[in-house]
Amino acid sequence: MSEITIGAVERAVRATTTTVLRNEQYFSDLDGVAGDGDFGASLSAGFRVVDKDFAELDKSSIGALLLKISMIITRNVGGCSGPIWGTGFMRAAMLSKEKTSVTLAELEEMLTAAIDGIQQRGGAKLGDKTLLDALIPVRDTVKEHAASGTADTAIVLSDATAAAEEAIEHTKDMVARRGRQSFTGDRSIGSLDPGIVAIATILQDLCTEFGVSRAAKAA
Amino acid sequence: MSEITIGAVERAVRATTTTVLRNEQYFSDLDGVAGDGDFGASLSAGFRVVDKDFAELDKSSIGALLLKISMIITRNVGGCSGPIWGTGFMRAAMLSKEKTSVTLAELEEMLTAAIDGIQQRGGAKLGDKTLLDALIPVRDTVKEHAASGTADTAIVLSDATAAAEEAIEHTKDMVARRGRQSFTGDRSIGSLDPGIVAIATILQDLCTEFGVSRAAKAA
Amino acid sequence: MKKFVNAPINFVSEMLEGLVLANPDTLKYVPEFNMIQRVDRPANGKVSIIQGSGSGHEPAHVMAVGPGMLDASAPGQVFAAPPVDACYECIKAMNSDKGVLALVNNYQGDRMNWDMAIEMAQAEGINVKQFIIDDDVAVQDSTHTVGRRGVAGNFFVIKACGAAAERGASLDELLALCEKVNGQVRTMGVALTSCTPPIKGKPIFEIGDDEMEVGVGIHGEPGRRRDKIKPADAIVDEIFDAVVRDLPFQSGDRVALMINGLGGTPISELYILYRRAAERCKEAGFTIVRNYVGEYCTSIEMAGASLTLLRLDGELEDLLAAPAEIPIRVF
Amino acid sequence: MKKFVNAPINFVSEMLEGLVLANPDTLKYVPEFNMIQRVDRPANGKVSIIQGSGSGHEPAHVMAVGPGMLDASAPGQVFAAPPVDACYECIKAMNSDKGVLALVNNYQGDRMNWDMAIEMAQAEGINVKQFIIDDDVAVQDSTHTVGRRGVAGNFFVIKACGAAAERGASLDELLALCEKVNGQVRTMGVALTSCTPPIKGKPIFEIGDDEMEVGVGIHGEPGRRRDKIKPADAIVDEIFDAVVRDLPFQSGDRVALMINGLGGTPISELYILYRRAAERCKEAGFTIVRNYVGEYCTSIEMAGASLTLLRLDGELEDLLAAPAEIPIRVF
Ligand SMILES: Nc1ncnc2c1ncn2[C@@H]1O[C@H](COP(=O)(O)OP(=O)(O)O)[C@@H](O)[C@H]1O
Ligand SMILES: Nc1ncnc2c1ncn2[C@@H]1O[C@H](COP(=O)(O)OP(=O)(O)O)[C@@H](O)[C@H]1O
Ligand SMILES: [Mg+2]
Ligand SMILES: [Mg+2]
Ligand SMILES: [Mg+2]
Ligand SMILES: [Mg+2]
Repeated sequence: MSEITIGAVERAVRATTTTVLRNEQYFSDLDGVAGDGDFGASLSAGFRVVDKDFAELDKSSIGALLLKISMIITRNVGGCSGPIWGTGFMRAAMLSKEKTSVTLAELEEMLTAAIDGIQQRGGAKLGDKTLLDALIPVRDTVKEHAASGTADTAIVLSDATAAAEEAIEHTKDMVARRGRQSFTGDRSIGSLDPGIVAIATILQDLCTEFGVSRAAKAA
Repeated sequence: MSEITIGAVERAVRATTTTVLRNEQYFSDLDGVAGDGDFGASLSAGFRVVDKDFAELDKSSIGALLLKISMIITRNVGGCSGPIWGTGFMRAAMLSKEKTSVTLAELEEMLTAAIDGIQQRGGAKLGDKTLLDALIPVRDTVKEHAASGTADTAIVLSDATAAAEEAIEHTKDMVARRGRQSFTGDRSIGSLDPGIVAIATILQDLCTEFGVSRAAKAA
Repeated sequence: MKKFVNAPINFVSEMLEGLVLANPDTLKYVPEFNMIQRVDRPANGKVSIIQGSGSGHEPAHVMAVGPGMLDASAPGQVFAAPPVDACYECIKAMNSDKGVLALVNNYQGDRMNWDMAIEMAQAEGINVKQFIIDDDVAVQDSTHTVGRRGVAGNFFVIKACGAAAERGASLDELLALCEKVNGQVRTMGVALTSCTPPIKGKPIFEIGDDEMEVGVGIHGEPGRRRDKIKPADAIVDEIFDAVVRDLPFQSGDRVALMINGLGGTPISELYILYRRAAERCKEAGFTIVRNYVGEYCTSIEMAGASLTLLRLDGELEDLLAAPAEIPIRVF
Repeated sequence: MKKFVNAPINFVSEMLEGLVLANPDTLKYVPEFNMIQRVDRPANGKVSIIQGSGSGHEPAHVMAVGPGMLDASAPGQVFAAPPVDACYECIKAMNSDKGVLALVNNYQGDRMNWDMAIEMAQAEGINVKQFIIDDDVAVQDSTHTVGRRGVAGNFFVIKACGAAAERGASLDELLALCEKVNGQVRTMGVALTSCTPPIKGKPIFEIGDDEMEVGVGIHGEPGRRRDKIKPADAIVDEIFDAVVRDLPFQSGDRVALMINGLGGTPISELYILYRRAAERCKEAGFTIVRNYVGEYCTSIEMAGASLTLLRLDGELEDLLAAPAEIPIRVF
């Protein structure tokens, strides 16, 4: 199956919610190293509502669900994360409005739309040490698999997760250029970007949720 | 000689000034244990002026000199120490107005006048853990020697010093009932009263100044 | 020591220099006696109101000199009462045909210096009287001390007397007014941290990271007890109860409620405390006629707060509502 | 954590509840959007002025709602910009026939949330514009950040716009005024201690007992450098020079001078800083037309201060002198 169904999106949203809430303190602590220590609290303020309201959310299409998530985030999340995550979910929703399943190619378009939206919103580029440094390689991985016609989404998820994980280490010694971290300038060198870690952690937990083995990569 | 001359009083005032200024930090630190840590600074604010202006002070009589000291203190010393020390010197001055020397009996009267003045001013009694707990035994010692007709003032000074020293240990485990220390209630138990220590330290240094041996007592 | 300070010994004089530089048209500084006075006082036909206590409680008391408040102030060193001569010169400088009222906070040092100064001034025929403020309910057993401390309630005595004096009250009328305000005002404070007088250079007391001092004095004097830090509401509940029980305040009372910051606590937290205190007033049946949230009487940079309740009547409500000005500009 | 707080997550909402309890006649609190507004706003015939930034800077910005100042404020969590919806609802609630002006401090989070909210409101036909405030000279190399931070100079933009709006200025006139004030105001701060957002529960940064952070941001962002604490006058000299050089201010300038406390520094020390700053102004040939000493824009309980200079002209002097009120009562 190279289609992602609304059912899978629902499971992914729930798993993401669990990941965000469980890591609230950890994400905030990461943000505390070079930023202002509120990333976990901010993101959780949104996903706590997602969690509470999940049963009532419109699940008539992938786009409808993602739009709701976007609205909950814009309503409840402040700081940089509200506009960034809200814009990302919103743009992905626009491309999946009436759909109850999407192809890998369509998923890649949704990710690209999200990335473009985030870039327009916050002006960050690849290498600015933001969550874009995880999202862009993830999108590129999906794109490759869509082009090569990979049939097993498990492989796609596994590779995407690896791409996000690599971003953590890859950006560690970069200077943050956006958000609160950017004011610390050189002092941000050596610290992990909490947004990148969050993307990687979410993907890792999605692997667990969908029973995707990552043994090969870990070796 | 059982007379104390104006020359001796001058030397005593200079020695006291040196003692106070040299122990500024120590006296403040002592006050910091159960009080507000300003005793050394307060007292020094007065004796620094005594030191600077000493050459010009009226030394026509013991009383004239002590009155000047009193005025310098009331002008420059705040907190409890200003009124306490200012009143003490003032009362002693009143009884030695025109005198260029005083007998031991007269010295005892001056001390008694100072003690009475301080008690009227601040309402403290013996046992309230204030400098009166040093001054009163010192006065009593002088009184005994005056009564028994001791000729050598060195012995008087040595015994008076011993009386003040005893007051330090004697009052250590009492509860302070006056000044800032009194608010700490039971927490003042075990701490030394800075006013008592100051009186004892001044007397010790007067012994040195006048070459009074204290070996006998120390043994 | 985490302070903006040059030579610690000059802390007070430099603060006062800054204060007059910021208020050149209205205040005068007399460095010989560390005195700050209104340029247009004394004025005959009005009792002069003065106060001089230790510094370190700003805006009390030296930043309370202004129309409808104090006419002059003679602050001492940080936490030290002003010397006798400073008090005496302040009285003399503010002498008016209607007399001078010295508002003295109940501390041994303040009292002794003002006693002597007032005796000296009276001996010269100056019509000066003093009133002793002692609103701190934390001090329970006062048989062995000079009694209760004067703390943030001090503001209300100044404000009421300042207004009444501007309206021409006599010295005796003002003394009666002091009696009334002081008789109906009660305060208790809590410290979360210690404070460091610049000359001492070290904190007045040690306190654990998770501890608070309930009933602290404004010089860091110990309070009723040391305890673990509790939630804000629980802290308010305790000091509110202590304050209410002491007078006691009663259902139906009209009150002024003050949450006073001790210097290091941000105003955000003071409003969190106010929230609970206002709830408690409502439950207790008190009507809050006026409220005050901010810094009125501090302990240098101590993190902490105090709660003050004043029982009002028509006269006091009127006096508290009268216009007044202090030299701290907001706009 | 040495704070008066109940559940840290409720820090901001409880502060706002306290604020309206203390100002029941003049302020309204809309908990859904954490909004504080004047009860008598919006009013047609007057541009509404609003601001919403992270909390923890009180009295900025939520305690600047009042006549001649802000009409409403939508504060976020401590140090976090308010969510898009809060900004949007605040715009909508304050919509008036003359339009709405959002004063936005230059931080990535504030800008993104306000950008989105303004797009949404404009799409609905609301006449809203924004102005970005960035007065912090500490940020020198801004090519890699979103630029300079908006700090205490913010007060002057609010005050000038607030006064002009009361006098009937149009939205475009106000934007020009913002441009002028922001173009002529410069600030730099120094921290002696860190600060602790209640939810984080730990200090934003570590700093040695004898260290200061020169050029600190109001969220504890690092400044130009870490140094040993210097005497107060030397600290003033450094930040004064940095501020003056940046515009640059010139001999003959008429200025407003602000010494702003960052939350944990007592007002006594602010006057010590003011003293030196006033001396430096005199030496530099600046005339201090208005001065401000106190807390205007804080970093929770950080010990520290900032110095702001604003170059004045007749128009600004007039606007700064206009009456204004904020919900923090002194009397
Ligand atoms: N301009 C931006 N574009 C994309 N992501 C950003 C941008 N600014 C910040 N981020 C991401 O947001 C994270 C911080 O989020 P958060 O702590 O909520 O924001 P704030 O900086 O306002 O406190 C960073 O780790 C980074 O990954
Ligand atoms: N009422 C009093 N009578 C006599 N001595 C007193 C009295 N109160 C305080 N003292 C003495 O003064 C000392 C403290 O002086 P100081 O620190 O200058 O005063 P303060 O308590 O105002 O800070 C005490 O150690 C005590 O010996
Ligand atoms: Mg953050
Ligand atoms: Mg003392
Ligand atoms: Mg003292
Ligand atoms: Mg933030």
